[in-house]
Amino acid sequence: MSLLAVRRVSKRFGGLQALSEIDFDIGPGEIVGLIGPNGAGKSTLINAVTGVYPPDAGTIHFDGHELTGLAADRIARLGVGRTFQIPQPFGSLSCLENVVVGLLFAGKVASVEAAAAEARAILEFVGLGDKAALAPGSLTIVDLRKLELARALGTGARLLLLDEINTGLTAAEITEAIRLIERVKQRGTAILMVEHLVRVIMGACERIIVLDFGRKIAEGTPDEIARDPAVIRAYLGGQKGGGDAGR
Amino acid sequence: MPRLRATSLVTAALLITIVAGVGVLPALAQLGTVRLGLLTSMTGPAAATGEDQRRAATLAVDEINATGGVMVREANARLKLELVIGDDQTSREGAVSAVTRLLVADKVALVFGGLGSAFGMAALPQIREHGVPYIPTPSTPLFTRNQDMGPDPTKSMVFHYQATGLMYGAGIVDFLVREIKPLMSADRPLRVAWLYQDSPFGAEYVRGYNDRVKEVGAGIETVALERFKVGETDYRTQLTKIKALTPHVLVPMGFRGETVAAIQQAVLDVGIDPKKTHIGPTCACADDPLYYKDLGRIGQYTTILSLYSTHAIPKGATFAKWASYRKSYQEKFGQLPGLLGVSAYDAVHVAAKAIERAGSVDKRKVIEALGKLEMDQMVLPVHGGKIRFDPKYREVPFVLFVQEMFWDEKVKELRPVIVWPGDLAEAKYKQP
Amino acid sequence: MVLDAGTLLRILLWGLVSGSVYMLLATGITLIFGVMKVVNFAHGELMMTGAFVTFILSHAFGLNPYVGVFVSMAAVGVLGIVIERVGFRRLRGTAKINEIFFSIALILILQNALARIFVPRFREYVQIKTPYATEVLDLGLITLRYDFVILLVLAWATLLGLWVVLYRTGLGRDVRGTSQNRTAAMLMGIRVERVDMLTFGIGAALGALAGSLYGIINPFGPYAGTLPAIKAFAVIILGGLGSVRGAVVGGLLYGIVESVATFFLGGSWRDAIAFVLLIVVLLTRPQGLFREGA
Amino acid sequence: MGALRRLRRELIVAALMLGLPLLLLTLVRELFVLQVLTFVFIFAIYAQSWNLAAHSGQFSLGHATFLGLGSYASIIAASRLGLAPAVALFVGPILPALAGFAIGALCRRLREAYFGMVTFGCTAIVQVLVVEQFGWLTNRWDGLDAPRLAPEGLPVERVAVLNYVISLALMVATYLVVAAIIRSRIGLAFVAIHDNETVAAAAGVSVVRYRLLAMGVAGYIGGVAGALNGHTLTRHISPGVFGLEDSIWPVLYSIAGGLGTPEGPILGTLLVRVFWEWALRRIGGFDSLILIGLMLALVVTALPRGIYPVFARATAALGARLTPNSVKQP
Repeated sequence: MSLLAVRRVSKRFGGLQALSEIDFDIGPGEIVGLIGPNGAGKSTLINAVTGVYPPDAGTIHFDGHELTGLAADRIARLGVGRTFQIPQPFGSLSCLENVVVGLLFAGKVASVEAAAAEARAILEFVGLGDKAALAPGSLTIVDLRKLELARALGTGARLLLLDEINTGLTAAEITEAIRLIERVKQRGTAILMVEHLVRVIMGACERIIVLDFGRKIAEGTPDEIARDPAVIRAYLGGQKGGGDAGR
Repeated sequence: MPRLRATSLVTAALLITIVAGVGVLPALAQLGTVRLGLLTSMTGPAAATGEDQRRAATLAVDEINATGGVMVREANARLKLELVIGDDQTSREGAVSAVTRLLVADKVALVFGGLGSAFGMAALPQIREHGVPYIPTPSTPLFTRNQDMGPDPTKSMVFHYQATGLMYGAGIVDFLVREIKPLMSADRPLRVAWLYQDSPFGAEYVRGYNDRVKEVGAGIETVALERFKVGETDYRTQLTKIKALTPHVLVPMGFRGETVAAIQQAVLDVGIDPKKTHIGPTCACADDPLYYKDLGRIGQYTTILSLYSTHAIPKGATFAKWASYRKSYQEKFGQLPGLLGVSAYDAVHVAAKAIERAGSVDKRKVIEALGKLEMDQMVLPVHGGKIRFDPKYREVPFVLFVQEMFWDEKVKELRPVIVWPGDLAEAKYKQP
Repeated sequence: MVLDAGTLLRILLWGLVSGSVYMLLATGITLIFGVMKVVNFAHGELMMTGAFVTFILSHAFGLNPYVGVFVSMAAVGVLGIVIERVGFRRLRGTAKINEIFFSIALILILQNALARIFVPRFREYVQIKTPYATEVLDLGLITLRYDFVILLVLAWATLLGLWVVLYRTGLGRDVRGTSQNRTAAMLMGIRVERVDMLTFGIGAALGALAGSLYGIINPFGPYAGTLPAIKAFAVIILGGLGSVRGAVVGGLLYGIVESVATFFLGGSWRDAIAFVLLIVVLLTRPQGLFREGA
Repeated sequence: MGALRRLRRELIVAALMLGLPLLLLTLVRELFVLQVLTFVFIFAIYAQSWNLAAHSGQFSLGHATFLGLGSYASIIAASRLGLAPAVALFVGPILPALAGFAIGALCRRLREAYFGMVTFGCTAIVQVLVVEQFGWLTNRWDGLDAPRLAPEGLPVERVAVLNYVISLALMVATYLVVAAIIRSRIGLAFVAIHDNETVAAAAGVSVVRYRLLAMGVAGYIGGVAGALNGHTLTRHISPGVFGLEDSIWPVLYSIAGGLGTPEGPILGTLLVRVFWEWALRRIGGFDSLILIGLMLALVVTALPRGIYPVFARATAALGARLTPNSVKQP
């Protein structure tokens, strides 16, 4: 039984058809990549799944519950965590308190003290152990991304949607990030990872979905995707004859 | 580090305020004086009227002190009067904190004055709690007529020295029935339209009017009761509605500025013709020097129901004090006095007489003396020439008269002629 | 309720006249908000300062109010610039609510300064006398005082002038740029601090014009500015924060609704109806009639 | 017990806040100083209620709705339904609490300037309803007299002391309640909503429910301040309460004191009010109000984060750790 079932989901903004008839599934504990050129509808899809705005058509089911039309906070409490493309921490709360919020509300941890203890553990897990008491304003972009991840983990989510968590990181930072995502996977959390960096996706994901202009143009293992002509054409643009495609 | 310097500057200033806070303590009472507390609006929209009351009260206090002060048997000495001002800032909270200051910090022997009925009423509970004699000059009858403040002696520390809305309302009906109805609608009901301030002041005028119309049972049909919010000065929409009802009489009821605006907008903008619709009688509280200047030529033939007129002095001996007060006020302040200033002036004299009769400054004795007081009328004319507070509601039966406005080309202002009641009238009401 | 054509026309006329004053006030506020995202509740006091300057020029120096109004606009414009320099500039970057706090302090200062100067001599209300106060234009169905005609002409001419400044001059381009995206404007080399200063000056001057025109057709006092300013705020929210078109349409719609509501529901509903309208619009279109910043 | 341990710092401050005025009570017999301080205690509660709503990002410009409705409901309950004032004081504010929920629901999608304007509008509408539609109950413009909280027959000095102590107790109680809320999960939810609603929702915070809760509790506390003011100081209520002036007080006091902290409103009310009274008494008239305006302008430009940080830094030097781990800055 799939953990997340997206059926014929469409979304339109005025004239722009951001998503049309998207179908895919994610099994429990599975890592799936979501790639596509800019404006392909990746973030729109994540926002539709997490309830930031409801899809115009189609249905989304998570672990048997219907998500379509639910408020964002109820979806979060059902176990769907997410990070934001541009990190948005709670400015007037410390890093520890940022994670505590996720634990208390979506994570349904009973007391503030228990949540604080677990939050300290999560911060250690993502490598922010020493920055617990700091205000987010003083963090680097890398740390902010870690804080986003920590907060999402705090919600005790069984499905994590990571929205370009590696963009703008150096090569070394990316390797570290991939190792971190591996450790999250070992905890049994399913992940839908949106990325530009094809190298990252190929390395970490078991299955990849490719979007282009709001349509799903391909789905499959990393190898299948690398050889899929539709994907190549979408990524490298309509080159004459596409002679030197597929580097 | 400019930021730190500014911060320490402000901290220093704020610490001073805490120390200065102790300065909130009352000034030591000058020895051997009788303190009278004038509770009125010195700031806020009604500030000008407050100033008029302050000037008039100062004049009265100086006059009495010039004769050596008030003879107080208990102290077997003549004690000087001391005027203390309580500024209600034309607001409810302001009235409560101002009267608290007067009662608790300045420990005044008696409170008097005021323009806004709402602010006087807000201060009343504090005054009742301290049991200090109170001579309010706003016009709401509620000072002495709501069930708490009824004729029970223990609650009767309030002596209302002002014509109440009930008296004004009745006076308006009597004038309209006797002078206007015969000329404009002898055979059918007189169509009367009101445009009045949406406040305690406006509401009680209409209550007095309605009660009198029921009593008299005369042929008056109230065709409109249009309201405007306090501070609003654009009444064209309400006046347009009234014009469509073709009334015989338009009664614009507000303070001076509001009344002038209502009449100008009625005649100039909405096109209500003074020949077909009589405008007035307007409120006595509008009767001050600027009313005659600002209203201008279009104010011709309009009427005003007055207790005290800036320009017309009713004939007869009873009005001698009126002329002398007016002269000394003008000499001292360079402006002519208004109605509420006069009320405050009289109130000081009433207070002084009561303290003298009581022979003491003790509040219960002064209250008793006020209850039994009988003195010659001061500036405001009283039926029977004697100031007496009626035992039931402790009000004074003031003489109300109506003046009609005529344009005076020489001074380029309106000048009034008293047209009602008969015994005071200088001339008959003249239809335009 | 007899509702003949003449009465209806007059009701709409009064709504148009008071709507034009709201419109000028709202345009000034929305310009300032558009560029600086500043909420200045003391705009009503700037309006009254303008009215009093025009009054003194005509009362003491006999200057025709329709000439004096431009002097008043200049004076209050400078006052606006000083207020922006001394106050709102220093609050940039601190909590949004501090601006409301500062404007409350401004209300206290300006209101009581005006009262201190004018109340002892002129009591609660004054009105600006114009040479045409009693001349009337007869339009058959209704008669209209010259002052109303001049008011409408002046108000709409000023809007036209503002439109020209905004869309046909360098300053206008800078203002619109800063309004839409402050950081981008800075990157383009626009001296945004200068734009703030000038915009606040223009906004204050529009307030002075609104005040002077208001003071010609209605009596006014130092305390008469607060309520119109708050209603003008409701207008710019109705029309969409920062949108000049929203302020114009919002202002007119507002004046007319207020007049009609007063006719049918009575004077006590006059202020409240303004906010009922605001709440109804915001429930249906939370961002106001026009998109922000248009 | 976790909660009490967490509030250790606030309990110390509360003890100080209770002790100092009681000590002052033994030293000062001057009735006027007692009444000024009673006013400060009551309006500190009112400012605290505004501060709580502001804590969740809801900056109301129509808080007088709660003050007024609390006063009206309590007075009507006491005079018409025969409830003892001490009971009506806590029953009456249920009405403004419900109004808080209603206004919160009405404005659930509105933010900053939009929210402020609609709350101000609600005050204007409530005033017309109180005068017109409910005129039969509220006596229209004449207003209502309020039965006294202190038993009849008590001499004036004893009444003043009683009012002083009751108001002080309620102020400290409100302080602890608000501090407990701010320190609890509810407080965290408020701050999360205030900082970023979308992210708060993604973290599982039900934004609408907590915003309504904030407005409801603020409504109740504001109502208690109104009822207390009615039964002790003004002893009267009229529709004038629903004006702009009464909505501005809590904004002034909370910001001057320092937003986001339970101590801010109390500090702000004390300092601004004492300065106001001093200026009115010593200078009076328009000049005093101009001076107050200048002083407030100076405070906000020099101290954009209010007096609290200055107070916290000063008291931190006393050794008691009075500064919470991160001074909240909205």
